[in-house]
Amino acid sequence: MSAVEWAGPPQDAAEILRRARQVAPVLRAKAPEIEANRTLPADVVELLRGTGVFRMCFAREWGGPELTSPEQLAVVEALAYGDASAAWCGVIGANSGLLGNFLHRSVVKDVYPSLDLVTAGVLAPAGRAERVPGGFRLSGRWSFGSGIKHSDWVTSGAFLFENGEPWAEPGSPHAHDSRQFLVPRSAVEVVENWDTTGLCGTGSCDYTMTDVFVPEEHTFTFWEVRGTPSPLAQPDSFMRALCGVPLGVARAALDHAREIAATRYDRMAGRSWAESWRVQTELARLEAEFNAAREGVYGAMRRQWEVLAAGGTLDDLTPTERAASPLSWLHAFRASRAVVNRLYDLLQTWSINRSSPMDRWLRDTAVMCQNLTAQDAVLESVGAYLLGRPPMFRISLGLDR
Amino acid sequence: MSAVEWAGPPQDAAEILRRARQVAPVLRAKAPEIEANRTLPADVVELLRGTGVFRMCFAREWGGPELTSPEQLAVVEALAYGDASAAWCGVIGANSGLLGNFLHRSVVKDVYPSLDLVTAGVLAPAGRAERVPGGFRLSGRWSFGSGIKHSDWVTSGAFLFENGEPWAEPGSPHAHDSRQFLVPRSAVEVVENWDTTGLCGTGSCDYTMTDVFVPEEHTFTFWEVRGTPSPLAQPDSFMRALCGVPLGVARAALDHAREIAATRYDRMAGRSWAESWRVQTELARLEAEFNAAREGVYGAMRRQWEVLAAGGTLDDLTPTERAASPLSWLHAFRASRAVVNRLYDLLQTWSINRSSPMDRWLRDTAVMCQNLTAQDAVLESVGAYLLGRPPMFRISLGLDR
Amino acid sequence: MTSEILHRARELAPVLRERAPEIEANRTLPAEVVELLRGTGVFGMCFGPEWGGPGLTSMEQTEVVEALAHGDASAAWCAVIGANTGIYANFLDQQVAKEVFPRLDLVVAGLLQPSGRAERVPGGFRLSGRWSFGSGVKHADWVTSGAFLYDGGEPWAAPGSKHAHDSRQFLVPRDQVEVIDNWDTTGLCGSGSCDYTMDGVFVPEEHTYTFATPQGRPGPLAQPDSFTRAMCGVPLGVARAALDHAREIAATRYDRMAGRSWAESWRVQTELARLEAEFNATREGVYGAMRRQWEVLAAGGTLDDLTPTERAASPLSWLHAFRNSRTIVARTYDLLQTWAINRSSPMDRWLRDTTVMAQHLVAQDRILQSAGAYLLGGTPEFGISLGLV
Amino acid sequence: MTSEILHRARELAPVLRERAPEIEANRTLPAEVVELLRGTGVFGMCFGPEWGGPGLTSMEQTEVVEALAHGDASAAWCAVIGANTGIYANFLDQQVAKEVFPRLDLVVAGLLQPSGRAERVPGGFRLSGRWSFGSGVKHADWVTSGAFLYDGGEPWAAPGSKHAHDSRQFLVPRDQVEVIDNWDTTGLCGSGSCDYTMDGVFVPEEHTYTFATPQGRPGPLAQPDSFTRAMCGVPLGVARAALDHAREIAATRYDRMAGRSWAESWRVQTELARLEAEFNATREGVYGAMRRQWEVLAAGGTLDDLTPTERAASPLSWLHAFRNSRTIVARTYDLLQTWAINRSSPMDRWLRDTTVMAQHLVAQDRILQSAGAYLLGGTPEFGISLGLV
Repeated sequence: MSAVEWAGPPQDAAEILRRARQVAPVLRAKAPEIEANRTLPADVVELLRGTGVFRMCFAREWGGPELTSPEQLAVVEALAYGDASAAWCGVIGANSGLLGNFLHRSVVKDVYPSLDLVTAGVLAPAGRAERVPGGFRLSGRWSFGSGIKHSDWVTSGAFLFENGEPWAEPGSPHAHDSRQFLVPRSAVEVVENWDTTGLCGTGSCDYTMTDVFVPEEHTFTFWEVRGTPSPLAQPDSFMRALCGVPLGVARAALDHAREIAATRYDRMAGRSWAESWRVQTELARLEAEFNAAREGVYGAMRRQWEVLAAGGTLDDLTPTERAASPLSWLHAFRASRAVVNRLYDLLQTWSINRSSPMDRWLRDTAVMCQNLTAQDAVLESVGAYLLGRPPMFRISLGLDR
Repeated sequence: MSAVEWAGPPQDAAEILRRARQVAPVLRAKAPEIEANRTLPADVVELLRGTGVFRMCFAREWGGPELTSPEQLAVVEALAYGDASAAWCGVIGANSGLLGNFLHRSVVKDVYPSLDLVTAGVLAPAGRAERVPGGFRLSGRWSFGSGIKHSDWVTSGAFLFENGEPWAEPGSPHAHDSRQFLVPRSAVEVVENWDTTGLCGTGSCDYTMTDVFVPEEHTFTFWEVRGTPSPLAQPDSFMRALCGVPLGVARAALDHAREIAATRYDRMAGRSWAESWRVQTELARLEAEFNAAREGVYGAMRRQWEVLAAGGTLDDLTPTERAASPLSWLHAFRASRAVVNRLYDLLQTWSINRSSPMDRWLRDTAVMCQNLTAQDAVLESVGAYLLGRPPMFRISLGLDR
Repeated sequence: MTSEILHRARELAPVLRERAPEIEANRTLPAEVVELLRGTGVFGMCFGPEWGGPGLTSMEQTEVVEALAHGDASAAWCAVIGANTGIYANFLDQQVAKEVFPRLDLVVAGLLQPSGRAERVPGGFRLSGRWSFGSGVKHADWVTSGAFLYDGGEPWAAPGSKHAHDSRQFLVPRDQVEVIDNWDTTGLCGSGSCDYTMDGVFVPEEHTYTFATPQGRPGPLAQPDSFTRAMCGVPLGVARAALDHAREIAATRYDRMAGRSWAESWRVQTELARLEAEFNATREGVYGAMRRQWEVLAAGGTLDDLTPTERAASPLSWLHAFRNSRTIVARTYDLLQTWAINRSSPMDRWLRDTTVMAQHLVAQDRILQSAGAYLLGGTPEFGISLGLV
Repeated sequence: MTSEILHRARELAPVLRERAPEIEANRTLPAEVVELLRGTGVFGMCFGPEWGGPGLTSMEQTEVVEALAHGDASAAWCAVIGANTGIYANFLDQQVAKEVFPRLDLVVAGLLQPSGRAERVPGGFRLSGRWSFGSGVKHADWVTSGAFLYDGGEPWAAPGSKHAHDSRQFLVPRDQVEVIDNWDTTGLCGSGSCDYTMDGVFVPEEHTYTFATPQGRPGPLAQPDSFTRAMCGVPLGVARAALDHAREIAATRYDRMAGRSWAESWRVQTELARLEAEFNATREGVYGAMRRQWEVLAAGGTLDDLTPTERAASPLSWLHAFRNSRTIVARTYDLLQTWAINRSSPMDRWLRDTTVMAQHLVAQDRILQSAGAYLLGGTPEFGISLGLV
């Protein structure tokens, strides 16, 4: 079943998408095992690696296929159609290629000798980095490090200190600067505390570091592009494809429900489900809501890409257009979850057994909606931005630090 | 049609309720005229007066029927079943008897020589009262004075000033005290600015006063009970029955929809509406939501009344019980409006013509939901209270100033 | 007596909460938990004074169930099902009832909807079939099962019956059924709602009954809907527990990104208040309809003495309780964000419990259809939900 | 040419907004407003280059309609209906079409659903009946009406027809119909969607047509669903207008009770953002489905070349646009609280406009039923909504 064999790494978006679609049924079959393992089993990681998802963001200058954001999103949807946890780790692992745009050009080849390496980690600054000759000493505890167990590198946000004092670059808008720190996986200690019943397989454990030396050139920020400017060398680029996970799950659930519904007969009512107003209208309503949520993401993304690819910046978008992207991600998470919940109810007792994928999708989407990109903080921040007030959560709008 | 004749004023709750139910169809028939007039026509005011609604809150010591809050609510529901604007003015006008509990005992008989007089006005402090010998000089502009045109007395909140400076009683928790000021209707100038398409007939115009002298004994606050202590001599008592208006409208809409639905035939689908899953399930769902909203109000109210009637105070309720009342009012407004909206859709093009009451109910409930009791500020305040923080909008919780 | 069962249920709730992981893992109530429930008297709460029972009203029963569900949903679910014993007793021949229920704390489980086949034989029936969702069947003393009647292999109906094919309930000792171990959900796990089968089990005539014919003292608990009334105490109890939990957690959290405590956050304040409003309305909707119904029935009336609106109100309020409680739990889960996702948070369990519970027949759209059709003069699919038998 | 119509529509919008009270009060578009619309070229926008027309794509048409609706819903509604002239032209005999539409800015109104009765007579038909909701009929040049065919008083169907009783469209000059002045709503007032009647009007054979048989150049605008595509531009334009209005108002208000500006209020920030999210999704859902459909049709394909999911996506996206736009308007109204209730606020009108609009057939549950049945292999009540003729 897991014997999916490909001839070498994929060369382009079409091939990666094709492979993602091909592994989806394999992932679906392995879902119970993925859940039980509470982190991706090694063979599943290799399956993902084979699709090229981990390399999909690498720029052409590094020999990568440099998928556009819409292309990346389609790949993530395809994987999530198989298994949400696997897709989640897929899109997180794919950050390697995006980080390549922010790292010193001199170290990219050393850090990523292969384009298929996985970077995990928590970007929000949670640790403490003390400046020492040639770099920093990093300590701290970070929460929700999805995919960390199978990662090759770990990037972590941390605040900078010099001689024990908070430090900021002269001219920085912040009282206290932070940066990303890239360390080999072996440098971190994983805390075994990922114990959810949804998105179980992501292994989103906490991790700690104590006094790990990180050379200056392994540090970076999302505000300084060091690679070739491109639509992917933007502070928000790593958030764009994440919502492919809920979208892929919702599509899978819609297809599953349509298939089940077409075969059921309601003995009490004396008619097939296919002729039932309840089933017909609810299924159609959910198609409408799903389509809208999905097109909302692609529409905002296309418009953004169009401007960026023409050499523009996010500032060239109207405020409404700029707000549209983070709003569309949040909406995709929430609408997908609502679609799954309502399909679960549509199928009634045909959903409740563990043998039905509805049971897993329900738990997966409930947990994934607690991710920051789907929280009310995004609404608050985008609303503040639209009303001319300083948003709290700036990176989702790609606002300069 | 308007010839509803009764022998003298009603003596008890049952009789007032009976009369309210009896005038409801008359009010329904007069609804277009009430709307067009943008304030209650004089004969409608007399019709209401005849039911006893204006006297229903007067304590027995003043010869009033002293309806309990649940009884008052039932009367308001019954009136609103006929017309929302009329019911709105009914419950507002009924405040006379509640104010009787806070006025100096010495003036009650003078102010209300008849128990059927109407008090209107805006309680939230908006004006300015300068202390002068024997009383105050009052000036200001107040918004949304429902029923003011047909009122006998007007009560208005205003901040106190002494020699032009903000004034507070020694020991007051406020930096700046406010009070209610009762003036004869003739002392105020009504601004002709109520121009809505919903709740049109309430005539909720702004009004102004300039330097009106108000004697000290015509001023009062909701924190000082001067009548006999009772469940109605409480700061929140004037808010309790207002939600009878949306509840009465929603019940009317449910009954109307059931009646219409029972007679329609869907030619395109080839079945009667009574046999249509769409109509059956939606009607049932809305009954469930209506029942819950309505029982939520009565349940909280009964519990509150039980405690107060036993001589307790609002402080004897658990926080959850105390929060339940204002929450139930808000919920009644919002749920009733949602019920009306969804029934409008249920009846489709049978709703849209002005000849259908659905058209009016839609507009009435949309406007009434903008009343303070139905605003998010209530949720915020009650939530803060439940979480141990100071609520902004204290009176809805009957919290001591 | 009344308050004693409620008191004990409230005392037991925290114990049940503590044992919830164990109850889940066991996929049916552990024997010890069954005994704890038995100790509260819940299994006997529907037996009237003529049986020496406490004769709780439906409202009082629902309160007991809420209290237990505040602890654990699966335990409360099995409690309300086990408590139906005293209701079934009203439909059995009274002498037989005394024999089969020598004590008031025995548990009857089983699926009432007719799914099996009962062939008439001398003195009774031979019963065969497979029944689904037999909550609590593993720890039951008796099993009651709906089945269609056959005579000489042909569908049978009593002369004058309004059905083309009659069905009845069949009461058999627990050891006569074969339980299939197929309850494998992630919600309401501990209810052990397995399928069970029988093959040619002899059931004497006097161990059969129907809900159309009460044989005990007439009264509010001898009605065709009596046994469904208190079930909605389970979702209500869980929702109340979730709201209490959220209020407690919220009071202690600080939002570092926003720089304010949760207690000062508009998001938390308004959502918590909104959910209280919805919970209160939902719950009062149940008790309001139930009180009105009880008033009429206790005065000697029947369900036909209710107005159509009042009669529809009860099943609608139960459905509403299941659905809204579930929504409240889901929104509370979101309110607590990542504080809800770990298995150590009860929110995780409550989300799964209320989701599975909401698939029960009493919460399905067909209840809406039936009530709506009844109100409109159309054809209810499932008349029994309105006590139309 | 394309951008010229859109440009003019955008320029006209503020003028329409100003005239909205007058349009409402008139209960049909004032003649002057009709001429303003005519001046934008909107009535000719569906005529292809073969007619000397601009041949806007469905996406471009929808954008024009959105722009007009940003000004006034009733005007936009009449515009999109009047613009269908160029689509009807694709189903008429091409020579006849040139005669009846000598200019590209004539307006056709009427009700397409067969409601009347057409008796076959030599050379054509005698048409009688009453049609409902004839939006724009008062200012129309031609009226098209669906009617069932009769021959010698008997229902008639063409040999081999899949219907037991055939129907057709009948095009008659405006002066042959009698308009009944019964459009008396409080929303979409200016659309003048009155009933109209005809009694024995002779319609020559060549002025009859059906949407099953295009007679003009095949293409994306000669499809049975072509004329319904751009309608949802009306609710979308109104919702966008409401959101813009709310953002503008919110930026200036101060909440004295809370002591903070609306721009700093969590309530306003989150609700405005949530509504933007829902609006964007709804709108992109429409354009996404439409683009995919256009791509296939423009390449010479038919609706049958779409996957079932893709085919269902279009009518579902229209329904969704009507419903969500209305919800967005209602929630924006609540967001602005008492700032919305006065007649001087456009929110009052938009609330009424979108409520009435949402009762149109394209937004009714039967669209859901039909799409769902189609996807499940069941029986659609209203197949034409999926272009199933």
